[in-house]
Amino acid sequence: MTVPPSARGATPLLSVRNLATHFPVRTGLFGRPKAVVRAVDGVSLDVYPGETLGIVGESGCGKTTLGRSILRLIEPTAGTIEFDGVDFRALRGAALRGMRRHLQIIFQDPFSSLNPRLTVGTTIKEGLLVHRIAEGAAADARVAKLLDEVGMQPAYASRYPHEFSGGQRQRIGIARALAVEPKLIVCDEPVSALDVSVQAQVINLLKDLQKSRGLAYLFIAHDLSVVEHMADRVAVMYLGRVMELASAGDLYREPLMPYTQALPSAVPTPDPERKRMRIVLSGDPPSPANPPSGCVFHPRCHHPARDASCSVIAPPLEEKAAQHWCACFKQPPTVVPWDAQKGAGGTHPPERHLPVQALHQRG
Amino acid sequence: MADTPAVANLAIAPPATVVAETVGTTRDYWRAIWGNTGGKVAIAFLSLLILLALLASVIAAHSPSELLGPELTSRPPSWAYPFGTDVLSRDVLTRMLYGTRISLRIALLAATLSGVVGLLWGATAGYLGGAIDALLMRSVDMFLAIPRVLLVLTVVSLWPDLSPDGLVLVLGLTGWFGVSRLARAQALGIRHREFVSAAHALGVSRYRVLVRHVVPHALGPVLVATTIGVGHVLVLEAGLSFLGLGVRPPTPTWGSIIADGSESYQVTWWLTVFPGMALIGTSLAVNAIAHRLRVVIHPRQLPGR
Amino acid sequence: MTAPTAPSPLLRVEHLRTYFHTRSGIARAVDDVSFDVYPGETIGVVGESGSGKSVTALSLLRLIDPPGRIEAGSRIIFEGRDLLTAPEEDVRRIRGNRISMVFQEPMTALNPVFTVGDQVAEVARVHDRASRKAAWERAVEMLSLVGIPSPRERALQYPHEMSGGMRQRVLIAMALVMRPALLIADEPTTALDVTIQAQILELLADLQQKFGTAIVLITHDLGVVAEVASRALVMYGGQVVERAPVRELFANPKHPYTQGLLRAMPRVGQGLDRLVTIPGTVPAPTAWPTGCRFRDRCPLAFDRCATEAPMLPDGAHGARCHLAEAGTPVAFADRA
Amino acid sequence: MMAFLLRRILLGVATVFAVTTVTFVLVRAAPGEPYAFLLNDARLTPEQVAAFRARYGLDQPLPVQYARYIGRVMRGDLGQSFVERRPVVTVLRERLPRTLLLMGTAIVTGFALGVGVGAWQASRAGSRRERAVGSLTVALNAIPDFWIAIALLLLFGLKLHWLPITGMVDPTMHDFLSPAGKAWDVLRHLILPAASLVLIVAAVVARFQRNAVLEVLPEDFVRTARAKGVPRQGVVFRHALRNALLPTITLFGLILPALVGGAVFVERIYAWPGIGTLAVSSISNRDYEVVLGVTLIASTVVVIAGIMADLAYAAADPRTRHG
Repeated sequence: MTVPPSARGATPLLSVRNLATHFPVRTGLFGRPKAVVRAVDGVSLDVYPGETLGIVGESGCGKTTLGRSILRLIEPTAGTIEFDGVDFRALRGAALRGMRRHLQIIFQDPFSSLNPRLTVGTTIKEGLLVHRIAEGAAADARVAKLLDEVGMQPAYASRYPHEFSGGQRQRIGIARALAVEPKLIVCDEPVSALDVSVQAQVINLLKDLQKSRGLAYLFIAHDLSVVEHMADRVAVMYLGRVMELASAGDLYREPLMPYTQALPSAVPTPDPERKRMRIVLSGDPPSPANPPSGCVFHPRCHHPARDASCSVIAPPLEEKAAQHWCACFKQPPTVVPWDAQKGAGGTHPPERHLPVQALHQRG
Repeated sequence: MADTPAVANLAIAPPATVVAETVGTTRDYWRAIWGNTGGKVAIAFLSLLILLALLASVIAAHSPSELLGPELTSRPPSWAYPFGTDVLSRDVLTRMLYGTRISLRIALLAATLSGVVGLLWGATAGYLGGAIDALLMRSVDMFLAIPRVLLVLTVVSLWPDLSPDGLVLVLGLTGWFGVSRLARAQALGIRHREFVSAAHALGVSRYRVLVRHVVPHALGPVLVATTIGVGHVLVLEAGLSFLGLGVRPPTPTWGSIIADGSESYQVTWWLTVFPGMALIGTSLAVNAIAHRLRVVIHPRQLPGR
Repeated sequence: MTAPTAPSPLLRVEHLRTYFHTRSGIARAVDDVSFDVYPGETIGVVGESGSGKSVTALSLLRLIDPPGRIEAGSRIIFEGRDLLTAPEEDVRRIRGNRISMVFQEPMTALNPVFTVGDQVAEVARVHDRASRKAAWERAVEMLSLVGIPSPRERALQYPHEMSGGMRQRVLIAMALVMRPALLIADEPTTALDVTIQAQILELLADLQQKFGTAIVLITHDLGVVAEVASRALVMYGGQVVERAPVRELFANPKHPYTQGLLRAMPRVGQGLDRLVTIPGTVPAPTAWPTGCRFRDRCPLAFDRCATEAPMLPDGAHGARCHLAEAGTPVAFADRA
Repeated sequence: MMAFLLRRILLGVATVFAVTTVTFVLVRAAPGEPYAFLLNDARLTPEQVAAFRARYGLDQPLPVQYARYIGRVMRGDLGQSFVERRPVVTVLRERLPRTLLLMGTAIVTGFALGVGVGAWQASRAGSRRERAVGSLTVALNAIPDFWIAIALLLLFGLKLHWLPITGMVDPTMHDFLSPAGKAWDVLRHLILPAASLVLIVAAVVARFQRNAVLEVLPEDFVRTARAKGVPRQGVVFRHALRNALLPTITLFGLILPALVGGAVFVERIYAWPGIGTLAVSSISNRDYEVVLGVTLIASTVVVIAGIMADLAYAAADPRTRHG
């Protein structure tokens, strides 16, 4: 898959810079925050019109918080969000509510994402009424059309969510988001709660809608194969930071960040014939309340040049190849000079490390 | 008490399609009550009671404060006076009929008042959160620390000439603290549910989210608590009257009839037993209905019942 | 992983039926499931939600609660005796001792108010009547065996102080205290991240080598089966629809459902624009279709599928499909 | 933990302070002047009335009165009882231990009984005997506390003559008894009033505990315990009950205010010379200072019990123990 031309040089639809969302952990006297969980810690990314930017990472890496912070469902602590040329973080009250119709969200849990007390029709109609897009019979007609568009019978509008399966509920959630005709949809793990056979239906639906409506997606998932299938470009998150960002093809062909290299090798594939060379990461991801110093990944890293400097210098996200960004100064080229690394206790100079090429060979 | 909403655990149960999930519409609640023998009996009992109360002036053979004469003091139940007469020679059945009127009225109105105040207070606190939540709920904590009986007794002692409607106000305004905690817990519980986030993402205003999503969710548990509250107020009012501090005599209530016999339990047992039975029966019926209503909210809590 | 060479199976399940008698009808969650497990092998049971795979697992240890019931005519023969006719007390002695289980949710499967050491030690206390001290020593030893660093200190911790991966290791330690002949693992890695899943799968394989335990691995993930199992059962609608050696299953799936599942999974490097989908959803277990339960969703279904229920033939590789004997045509074509 | 405790105590102090304010507001908001019934006495000269008002600060503006009142309460001066002509604090000090004896007995016995019955019910849920016990607890919940007290009094006191029904001691014999005899005398008087309260507490606790255990039984960790071969008794009483006891601890804090209410009626019916009887008699006598003192002391007891319950919970639940 190649990066669509629009993604190069075009103006981004969404532009996020140095976004941070910190949660206080209240334990102190009088409820004063004692510690801070840095759920999202300085994330910058762009989403271009009509493209899909995938966000992958393990649980606790901050990908869900990132999605909600961008929509300001959780108020970010710092950073800027520019949407369609508007400073989204500066909006208040009615202006903010008016802008919201352009950025929608689809959730992971098909059970908690629909109000069990409202009929499907009422749920889908809410956005239409709030933004005065349609009222009365026109609104009902819109609902019928939306249901049809997501592959459900228009007659289902009068039913309640509990009468539907997980996959169908997910379609209803998509229809609710589409109702206000957004330009961007944050898809927060939209298929991870679904069975494989249903998952494929929803993925295809999302792709079809993107084509017919020119939607941009911020597609958050933990499943690498789903993200690779959906996304044009992929950002890999670890402990609240973006560690690598590249086109899906580049990322899977030539992952540069040691963490990204380990991820696909850990995914079991339905192919017993494949010879595997697996990088099993030891230990658990650290807590975002107490992240390691320097490179947050260094305690689990398998890069041969890993040394003491990794626990001192925080690696910048730098462009290693065209449109391929990675946060690892042991992977050349790097802007962190060797002298600086040595000064921080470095003993191994950067060297190119690509252990995964072997992984993709069939035996 | 401490009603934490249970999340249906379907780990061993068959798939969700089999376990009927109730929406919590009026029909669901009605079906829960009426679709069960206990519920039917309770509804029938309460309906009969309300009917008798409404028709008290038609059915009763005497007037509630009519003295039947010295020879008819403290008579045990007989055909002429099925519930006997009291120490002042008044017909107990008549007094009970009129007492039903006043006891039920106070209980229903006061419990409803508590339900409404508690729902609004708690749902607002839970949904808005932050400093407002802290302020609203700390004040509730404070009131909860004063035993309700003492609070009511204090107020009643300070306003000695309280009308029945005044009593409704006192009982209602001292009964909503628990309800507000319940409503707040519900509001907190759904504040972070994804459909509320979806509504925010759609640009729905906070007020509209509160009214359309939060309050309806708190309604079920509040309804149950209010129903239980009817029983509590009924018993509390009877207790006040028993102490001679409730509705002023000679207006009869179930509690005051018991109080009339409190100097001679052993002899005038009917003055204790009949109003007591009426109290217990009503209280049981109300609790049975509350119990059935709970089934709608926590379908899992009552296996096999 | 050893091939099933031993002549007599460790576990033989025959015509297992587990029904849930609910108000809205009888849910036939498991309906006529038969399979064998040989000593030391790993058998994978794959299926989507509602396929009956987890109920099968619980039935093996008779852990089905009302309204669920294992129906008459079912047989579960373990080491020569039928667990379904044995007294409850005897089955209890087998649980956690000869057959043990590891569950899906490491977050909730441990009791929050006891230390993990206490919970592992309980197994030895229950089955070996070990002294408090001896049981504790064994617990520490087991925790170290499953790769928990500084086990003596970790044994004193409560579950909430551990990560998901560590808790799953504790559950595995608990399951292996008595060196069971059979381990039933119900989605042991579903709740874990991929990097942790890889650790746990590797651990299970290591321990199997060490103890020679047979494993029934229940999962929804065909990838996991491909990596660890030697034989596989595919379940759909409460029935086994295909049984095959793993290599056979992936190289030459016979049942249209298996074919559909394999093609519906997105794979890294596949480069398809659209995924192949299986239309529709799993029907409710109270209302399976007549005949073949997959026929509503099957592109190859024909008249006979509605009237006559297909049977699962004997033999190493078989599918419950009328077309299977002749070799099923490809049911779900790639539409790349 | 220390921070939590400190915060909880501060909150408790604030609560008691607020209760003091509420009682002050209630008294001033009531119709007529405070102590009007005393001052309206025709025998009093205007000078005497003025002297009285000056003595009690009633001639001062409200904020001053409030400040003085708070200051007084903080020094532990709750005023004078007009009826007993003694400081309210002295009266309360004399009566509080008696009420605490009654309520303490009721709480300890009631919780022990309730937890036991509830756990047993959960382990036998649905059986005929369990349902019978369940109906009994439901019925007990519906019976007014004062009516239970009357019923026990009628049955065991007046009908069967097994136990004494008034007071805390035998008025004629008590002073001549040996220490053991004295204790026995108090115990005999304690049984019926305490039993009335025990029944109420036990019924509430049993219903709560039953549901709490039943709620825990479908949890995954209970299934784990079964799967590792723990016998049924061990599953219910070790694994499930241990978890289900945690919410019961919070019930302790919640049930206490209701129990104080029950104690008012029970003490009154059995003429138990505690705080409850005092409350009722001082209300009838319009002895406001005593009424306010009782409310204040009862609230303080409730607040302290709430703090104790929270601490017990924090200590019992490993998830809150560290932090």
